[in-house]
Amino acid sequence: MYVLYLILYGFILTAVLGLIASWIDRKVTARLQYRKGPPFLQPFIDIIKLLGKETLIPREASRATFVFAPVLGFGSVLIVSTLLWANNNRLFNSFLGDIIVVVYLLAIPSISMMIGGFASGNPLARVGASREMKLLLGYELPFILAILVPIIKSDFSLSLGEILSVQAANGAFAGYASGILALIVCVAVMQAKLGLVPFDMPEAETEIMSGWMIEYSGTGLAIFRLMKNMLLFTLPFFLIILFLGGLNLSGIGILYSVLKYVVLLVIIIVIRNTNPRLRIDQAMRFFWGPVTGVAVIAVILALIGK
Amino acid sequence: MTREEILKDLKQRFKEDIVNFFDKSPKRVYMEIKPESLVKCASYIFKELKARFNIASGVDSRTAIEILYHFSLEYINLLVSLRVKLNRNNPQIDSLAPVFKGANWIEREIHEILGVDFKGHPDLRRLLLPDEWPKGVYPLRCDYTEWDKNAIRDRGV
Amino acid sequence: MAKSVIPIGPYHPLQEEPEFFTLTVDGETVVDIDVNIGYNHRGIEKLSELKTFDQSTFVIERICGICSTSHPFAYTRAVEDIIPVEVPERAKYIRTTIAEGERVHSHLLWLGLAGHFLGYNTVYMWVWKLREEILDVMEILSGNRNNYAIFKPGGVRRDFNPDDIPLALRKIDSIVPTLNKLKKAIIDDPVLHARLKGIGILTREDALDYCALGPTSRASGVAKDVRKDAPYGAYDQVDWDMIVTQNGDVFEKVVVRVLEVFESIKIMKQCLMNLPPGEIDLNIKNIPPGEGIGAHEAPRGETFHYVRSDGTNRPARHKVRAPTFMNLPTCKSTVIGETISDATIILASVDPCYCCTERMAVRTSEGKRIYGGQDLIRLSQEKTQRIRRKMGIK
Amino acid sequence: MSLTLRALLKSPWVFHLSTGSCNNCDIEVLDCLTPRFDIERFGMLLAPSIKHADVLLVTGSCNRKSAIRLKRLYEQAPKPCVVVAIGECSLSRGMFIHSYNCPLPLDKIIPVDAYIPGCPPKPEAIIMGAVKLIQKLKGTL
Repeated sequence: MYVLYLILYGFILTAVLGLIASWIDRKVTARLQYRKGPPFLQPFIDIIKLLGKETLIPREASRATFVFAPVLGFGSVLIVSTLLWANNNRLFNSFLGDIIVVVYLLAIPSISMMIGGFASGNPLARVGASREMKLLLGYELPFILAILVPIIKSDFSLSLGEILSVQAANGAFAGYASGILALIVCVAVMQAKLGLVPFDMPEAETEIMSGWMIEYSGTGLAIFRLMKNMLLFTLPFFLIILFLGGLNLSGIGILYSVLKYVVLLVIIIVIRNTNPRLRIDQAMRFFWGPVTGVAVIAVILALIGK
Repeated sequence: MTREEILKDLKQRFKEDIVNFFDKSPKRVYMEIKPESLVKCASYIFKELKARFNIASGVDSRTAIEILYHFSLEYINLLVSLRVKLNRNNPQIDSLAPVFKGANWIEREIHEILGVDFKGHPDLRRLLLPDEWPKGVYPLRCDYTEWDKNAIRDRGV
Repeated sequence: MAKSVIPIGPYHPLQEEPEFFTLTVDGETVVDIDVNIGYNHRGIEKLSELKTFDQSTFVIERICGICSTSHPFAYTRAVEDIIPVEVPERAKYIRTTIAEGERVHSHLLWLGLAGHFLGYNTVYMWVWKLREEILDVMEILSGNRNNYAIFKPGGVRRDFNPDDIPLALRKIDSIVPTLNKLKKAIIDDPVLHARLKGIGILTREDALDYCALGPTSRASGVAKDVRKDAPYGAYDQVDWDMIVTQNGDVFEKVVVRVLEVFESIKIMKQCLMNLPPGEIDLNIKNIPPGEGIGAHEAPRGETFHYVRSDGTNRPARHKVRAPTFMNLPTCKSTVIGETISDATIILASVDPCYCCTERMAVRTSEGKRIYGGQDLIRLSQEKTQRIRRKMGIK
Repeated sequence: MSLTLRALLKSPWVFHLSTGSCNNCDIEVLDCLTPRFDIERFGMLLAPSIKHADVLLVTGSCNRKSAIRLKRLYEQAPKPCVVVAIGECSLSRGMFIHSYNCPLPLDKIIPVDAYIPGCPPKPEAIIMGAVKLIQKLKGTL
């Protein structure tokens, strides 16, 4: 049963939705730039093509780690998405502290990128990986602070199921001032976690030639891309569960769910297309300064019940 | 200062160094000087007359290797070219790179394509030619012939 | 923290051309830089000696695709300086129009690429969309998108078709509103301010010491422009301003280039509207022995050509000095002390054009290999065969 | 035709290599990405690293210094990988054939699958060349 869930929801549904989201991203970007954009199935074709290509492992790379890194990241995203779907669909009673598990698992894709970058033995990949590490240090603090808000709101419950049922009873947390502030913080963090402009310095293609990804080819690259595309669905999904009351997959509710997701996606795309890339020190300052400040305010507001 | 004053000043100041003075047109002046007084003349023109160093061009004229240092004086719209003639067998001259940084790269270039030795240049490495290019073959000398037997040149001019 | 060496290039998406920078970095801060060029060296100075004076124009045009009028302009002026002659008025106006059109498209090209370097792809796409319009104007006027092939010693090769001029003027006018919008969008963008202000400062003293040229030096307060200092073509007969700013950081260089686009459009429009009638070519037959120097303010700075003739129909020596040759060494004073992320945009801010610079170091930084070249080729061929079989291609 | 080959033809990622060109072809290649021509509608993307590329677009006259690099990069590209020569220079070295620094034409250094002539070829011509290459690989040309 759980295995079926893992494959059906955790992998296939998430991957398909993620790939469609990445197509929407590319298409909307193209339209913003007065271009026509890629055909609908393009992200699927890209993945299939990459799976069929030769995988080169650089001689200086540490072989096992280099191969293992994409699998690690992919696996963690798979588990996260399964957990989220399971909670969203009330498949089983969620265990206490699954929100902590999700937060930790969401850090693993970044760590897998670092491992992959450092393992490939390329100086540019090393720079990319070290930037990823700095970025991770930057955004983790405001992210956790922002996630405290729904926890506080749902009476210090550490389970996703509890958070969802509180929201089902009292309305989504985004309706409160604290919820809105925390959501804004989370959107900024999401941009960084997804590695999109203005926080794409780990893979800045014009500076360090796609950074940590530089040495990956063929299957490794395909898994990394699939992982990123799945994250493009999983991260907004996590935010929807925390702040917007989850996805309702029955009847007319499905339209409302799609709307929630598309709004978040469009915010991501618009931010990405109207900003230049920041420097890593500017990004760190941004996350530790204003973003953490807003997150702290959100937590205080949540504590006094706003 | 006007054009006449500057030219008179130059003639006066470098009386011993000038071999030949050619006032070609209102905008162009060619001054042939002795190789050993190059640094003196060039620093005077660059620093005191506030000229801009355009470039140096090296020419292999079969009898000698000439290097022309072009300076432009924008405020009177005049281009002064200092010409030095070097011995073809052992071309050597003092480097201008310590005087102003603009001369650094061009001296490296002349060094590799004409084989002129710039004494006192801080960093006389190869600039343009590939690493496997043989020593002592200078492509812009007029007696240059192809050293690479593998090169394919299969089309007429 | 240990210092490490970051290679940029030679094949790097930073620029469309190959170049190789070795950045020595301490963490993210650049402590030393070495430039290794020569990947574009084609020996044009030697080639030019093999061609006749007329044929050389075409070789010179292919020194660089972006500067494909600057080099012929300077070269033809050098040849005319040998004789010496003045070209007819109409030819001067035609030359000026083409040269300014090239400046517009070159600056827009750089602006787009600068957006691309900053990860701001929207700017890149928008600017290049605008650039297509200018290329259309050039195609209307000269018949070609890039290599206009319109210069020859003593005049120009083709005349403008009088019917095309109103069309070209209309097209130029239609660009201006979009350009204005773009100017506002770029100059007022707060994130661009944060990224570009105060980085890569080239002081006035350094600009003079390195003999920097063009927008690179004009952004540092050096008011030098060949078009004003030693007027040629129609530049003394049209009304335009030299753009000079004082700070010398990357942002000022962007500003100088954006504002120069407007000046160039002004010059183009005046030239097209006041095109004098008359001859376009002097039909120069013989070039006497002598030396000539020609200079032209290319989009990146002064292009300088020295031509020597020995009385035959071929140049005895042809020296080409492109602006990047003088501008690129300034990176020593601008890049050191900045971070790697800024290094790319600073290196790009001189608008480097290696094709020009190298007219005419393979370091094994990518690791030592155990196979010889032949072995590698064999291995790679075998692998290709295997995969081809797997994929069902014969 | 297998699935992977079909996918490859639908999503060729290009890597652009300049081996001593006059920059014009390179600009026209970049121009193909921009709004008027937009090759992304055929699924083509400009790959940031050679390891991600399926098509090498080579421009320029292969001078001595970059020819070595070119060869090494070709070895690094994951196969299957096709090579397209763009512009007169990379076809036959054009007017640089007598230059002392351009000893060999491109197809004597690495195998070339398609040639796009022109100085520079217009973006339309480059797109046409890519389409013909795909047809050739499909076997319909």
